Amino acid sequence: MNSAGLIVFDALLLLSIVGLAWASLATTDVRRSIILFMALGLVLAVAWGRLLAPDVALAEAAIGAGLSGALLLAAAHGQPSPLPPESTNAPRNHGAAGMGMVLRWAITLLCAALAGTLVWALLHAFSNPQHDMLPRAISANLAASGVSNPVTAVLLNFRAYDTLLELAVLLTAVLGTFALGQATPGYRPAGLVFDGLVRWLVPVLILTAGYLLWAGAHAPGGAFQAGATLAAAGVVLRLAGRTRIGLPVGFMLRMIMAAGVGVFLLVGLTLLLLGRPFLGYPPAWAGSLILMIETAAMFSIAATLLLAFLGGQPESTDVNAVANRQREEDPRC
Amino acid sequence: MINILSSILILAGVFFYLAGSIGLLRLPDLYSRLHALTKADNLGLGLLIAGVALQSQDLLIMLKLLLVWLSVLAASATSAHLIARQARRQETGS
Amino acid sequence: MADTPIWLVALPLAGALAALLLPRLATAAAIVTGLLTTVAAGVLLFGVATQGALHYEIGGWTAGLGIMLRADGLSTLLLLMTALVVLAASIYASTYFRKTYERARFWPLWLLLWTSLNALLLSGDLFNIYVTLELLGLSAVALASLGGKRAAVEAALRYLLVGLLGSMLFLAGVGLIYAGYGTLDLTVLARVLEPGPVAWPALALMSSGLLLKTALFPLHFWLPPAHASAPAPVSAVLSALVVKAAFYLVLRLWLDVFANVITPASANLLGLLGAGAVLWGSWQALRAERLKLLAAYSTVAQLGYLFLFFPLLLALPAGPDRDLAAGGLAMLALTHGFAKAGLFLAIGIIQQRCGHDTIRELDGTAQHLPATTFAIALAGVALVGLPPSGAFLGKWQLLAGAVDTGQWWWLVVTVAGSLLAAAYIFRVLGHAFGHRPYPNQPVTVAREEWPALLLSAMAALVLGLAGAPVWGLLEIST
Amino acid sequence: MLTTQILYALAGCVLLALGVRGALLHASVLLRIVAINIMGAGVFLLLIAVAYRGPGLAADPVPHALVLTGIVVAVSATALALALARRLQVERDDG
Repeated sequence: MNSAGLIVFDALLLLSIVGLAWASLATTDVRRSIILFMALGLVLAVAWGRLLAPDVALAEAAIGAGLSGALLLAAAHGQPSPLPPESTNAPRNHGAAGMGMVLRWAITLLCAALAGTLVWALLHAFSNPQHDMLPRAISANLAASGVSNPVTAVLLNFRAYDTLLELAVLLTAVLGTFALGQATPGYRPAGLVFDGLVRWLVPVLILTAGYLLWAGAHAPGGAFQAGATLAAAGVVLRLAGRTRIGLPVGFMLRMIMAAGVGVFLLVGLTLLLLGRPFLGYPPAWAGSLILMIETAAMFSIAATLLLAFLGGQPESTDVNAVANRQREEDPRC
Repeated sequence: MINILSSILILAGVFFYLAGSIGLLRLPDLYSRLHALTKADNLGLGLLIAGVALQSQDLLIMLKLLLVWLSVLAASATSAHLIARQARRQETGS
Repeated sequence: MADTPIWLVALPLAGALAALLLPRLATAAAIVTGLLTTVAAGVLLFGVATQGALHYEIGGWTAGLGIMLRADGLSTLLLLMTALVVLAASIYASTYFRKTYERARFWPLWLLLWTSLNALLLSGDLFNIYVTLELLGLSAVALASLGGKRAAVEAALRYLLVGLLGSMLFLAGVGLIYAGYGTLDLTVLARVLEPGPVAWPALALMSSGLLLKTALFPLHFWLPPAHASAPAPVSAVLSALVVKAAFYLVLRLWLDVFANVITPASANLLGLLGAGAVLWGSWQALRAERLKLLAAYSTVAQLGYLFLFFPLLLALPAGPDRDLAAGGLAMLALTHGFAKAGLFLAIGIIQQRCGHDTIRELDGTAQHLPATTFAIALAGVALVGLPPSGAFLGKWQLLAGAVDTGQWWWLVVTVAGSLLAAAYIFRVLGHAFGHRPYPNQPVTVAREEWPALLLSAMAALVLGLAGAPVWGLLEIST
Repeated sequence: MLTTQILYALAGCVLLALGVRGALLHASVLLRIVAINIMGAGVFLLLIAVAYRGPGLAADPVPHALVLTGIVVAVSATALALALARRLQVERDDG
């Protein structure tokens, strides 16, 4: 494409990004806002592709647009549609409404100032020659990292510690949702047409997840994209009204949830005990160790995201679940 | 020659997209909108993909593009069906 | 020895997984983990005291390419305080949560919270700090919601949304720094940052995110409901450690990484907000009807004192006076950590034994729960800043700094805040020692009451006497 | 200076500011969560724009990795927030 065409493309893309964000935030109808947000995610995925970030594009399409949207829509499921406009139309006396208007304008001005300052700072940052010390250090050490996709090298080798903590964040979030209640009941069974799609789509998704995991070493892809795709397969099954969506219960479920962080930590500590730095893979082993960690991470991520979609602990014979409804005994004074 | 052919295909695809979008905005009720959208989009995408495939001249890429088209066909057909059925249910109040 | 920093993160994380996989053994796993982590914190302190600041390159990659952990005097002291407070609260929590399913939920999140605190205090990389902040925020919110009542869930949700807003602002600042300087490593940044249109907005963004998280007046609105409706051991850690972790980052950024970027005006602004926090927080604590709410507002006020140090530290020339003031700041933070944790644990005991924590109905508590009341009194000594508590030393340095730099108005704020603190503490004690005859027998349950007593005693007695070693350690910086 | 980089970074700033505004002004919890996600998208856009080095040149992989981490963290936080919101709804319906 020539540069004039590219500029038109950029302009359209940017306009739709800002326009969708604006529209998603301007409405008070929750469902409308969520769907516009999902559309924003898809357009953003195109933008990531445009900015030569294919790994991010895959993750955004699978997680940002897909799963976040699915989570939000599932949460909006219980709400009446369309939501009655809140607070803005609520009856109020004039003084409070005046205060509200002042506050709204103050916040709007503040946000405009925030954007202005950021733009100003960025223009200064971009006017200097770009720093390429770090990218150069990465390509110099890429051979020793065990993978040839630099993004995977950063995620699972150079900055593997970030990724370990990130998996812990994911685990924390799902443990938090467990503490808040039971999984939502399933959806009604799918009709013939949808069921037909599910039968064909789920195996394709699982296959795609496997491919993404393996490809991550040398091409865009990796555990997160693969895990999200696998979770998407579960979400589709769930939407089609299946009760069994590939998740075990009880101990096995907890094993899968813990696997990502667990394998990561185990590898790190084993290396530490062998006299190497924490997560300092020997170059000869790095590729296999990274694949091992990524495989465990993929299953954890898939299970975690799926559990988040269910909105709590799936029904089981666990002590936790049975006792869940019991309230605390009264104080003893 | 190939360039001209693929340009014609892509332009035709764009035309169908345009028609579909106009239909989505202008048609009166949900069913006819769905009709405009899915038919036009599927055909539009098909033509677009055919045009792009001609440009690539690599069998593997052509196959991938075909797969994209088939997946979109399946997904949009199913979702159109689901939307229509849900609308129907709400109408009949069951 | 050199590996100790990473063990401080790995141990609680491993403990969290063990508690998750073996719910029936979760309490035992947590206590064992707690002891091991505390030993590791002690070893780290010893190492830093004898060999100076420690650096640990994760994965063996040099800083910048990889992530570096760093432990200096201040972070080590905070790590040890974290370990002691969490360990004491863990022992208390092992009796607080009585049901298996409660424990199965609580312990993994609790240990994840500890992991995040240690990781945050050790982190030497801006983006890694963002990840630890999110881990801290999410685990804290999940724990705060364990109360399960509507008020707790509502407060936890607001806490989460505010926290997310804060961490996104922080991340925007991180992005700006990366755009301008091409690195995320704190040590490198401290060398290359210069005042200008990139560093100022970046610092402003990161600081406003952190100030939201550390609940500096007037951004404190989310704190009292969240801290007051969480289970007692969680409240203790939220008030004593979690808000302080965000404060530690502000301190790190302002005095260390961005030291040559900040301006006196911005430091004065922080001081002003701190003064607002001291006065408003203390006033609200005085008016609070429930003990837990009182303790939560007192946290708002006590954090305010810490911010009063910023204008002083900026005005003092580098040298012994400045070091003394910085030590006073650390001492105040440490004392508040121990005292507030002790106070919340003691309140938890009262709440469980009496079924309420309404201040007006505390009459007779001193007869009913003598040891717990003593713990509250000790914590009160530290919160007011009476000698020999560590807070006395801290406030003394605050006053000395205010006099030295001629900023007498901070002196007024400090004195007024301390008087208000005395008032709200004596209000509680006055009710507790009330003369209404109390029919029940006095109760002492060692396992419940020791943690609160030890923490309060640490704040009121030990820290004040351990001033010299603390100041010595603080001089070790990276 | 690369025009592309600047344009996308500007869009990122706009998204960030819009998100902050939405997060502060919306009354509905779900809309606030959407707003915070849009804010995050703005920050990610900024980071990816910083990484861009021009057509045909390999982009800086570090911001890409950071954004991948950020996306997962954001979806975790969203999940927890939604679970809290749902529980709150249940408590409201009960009470």
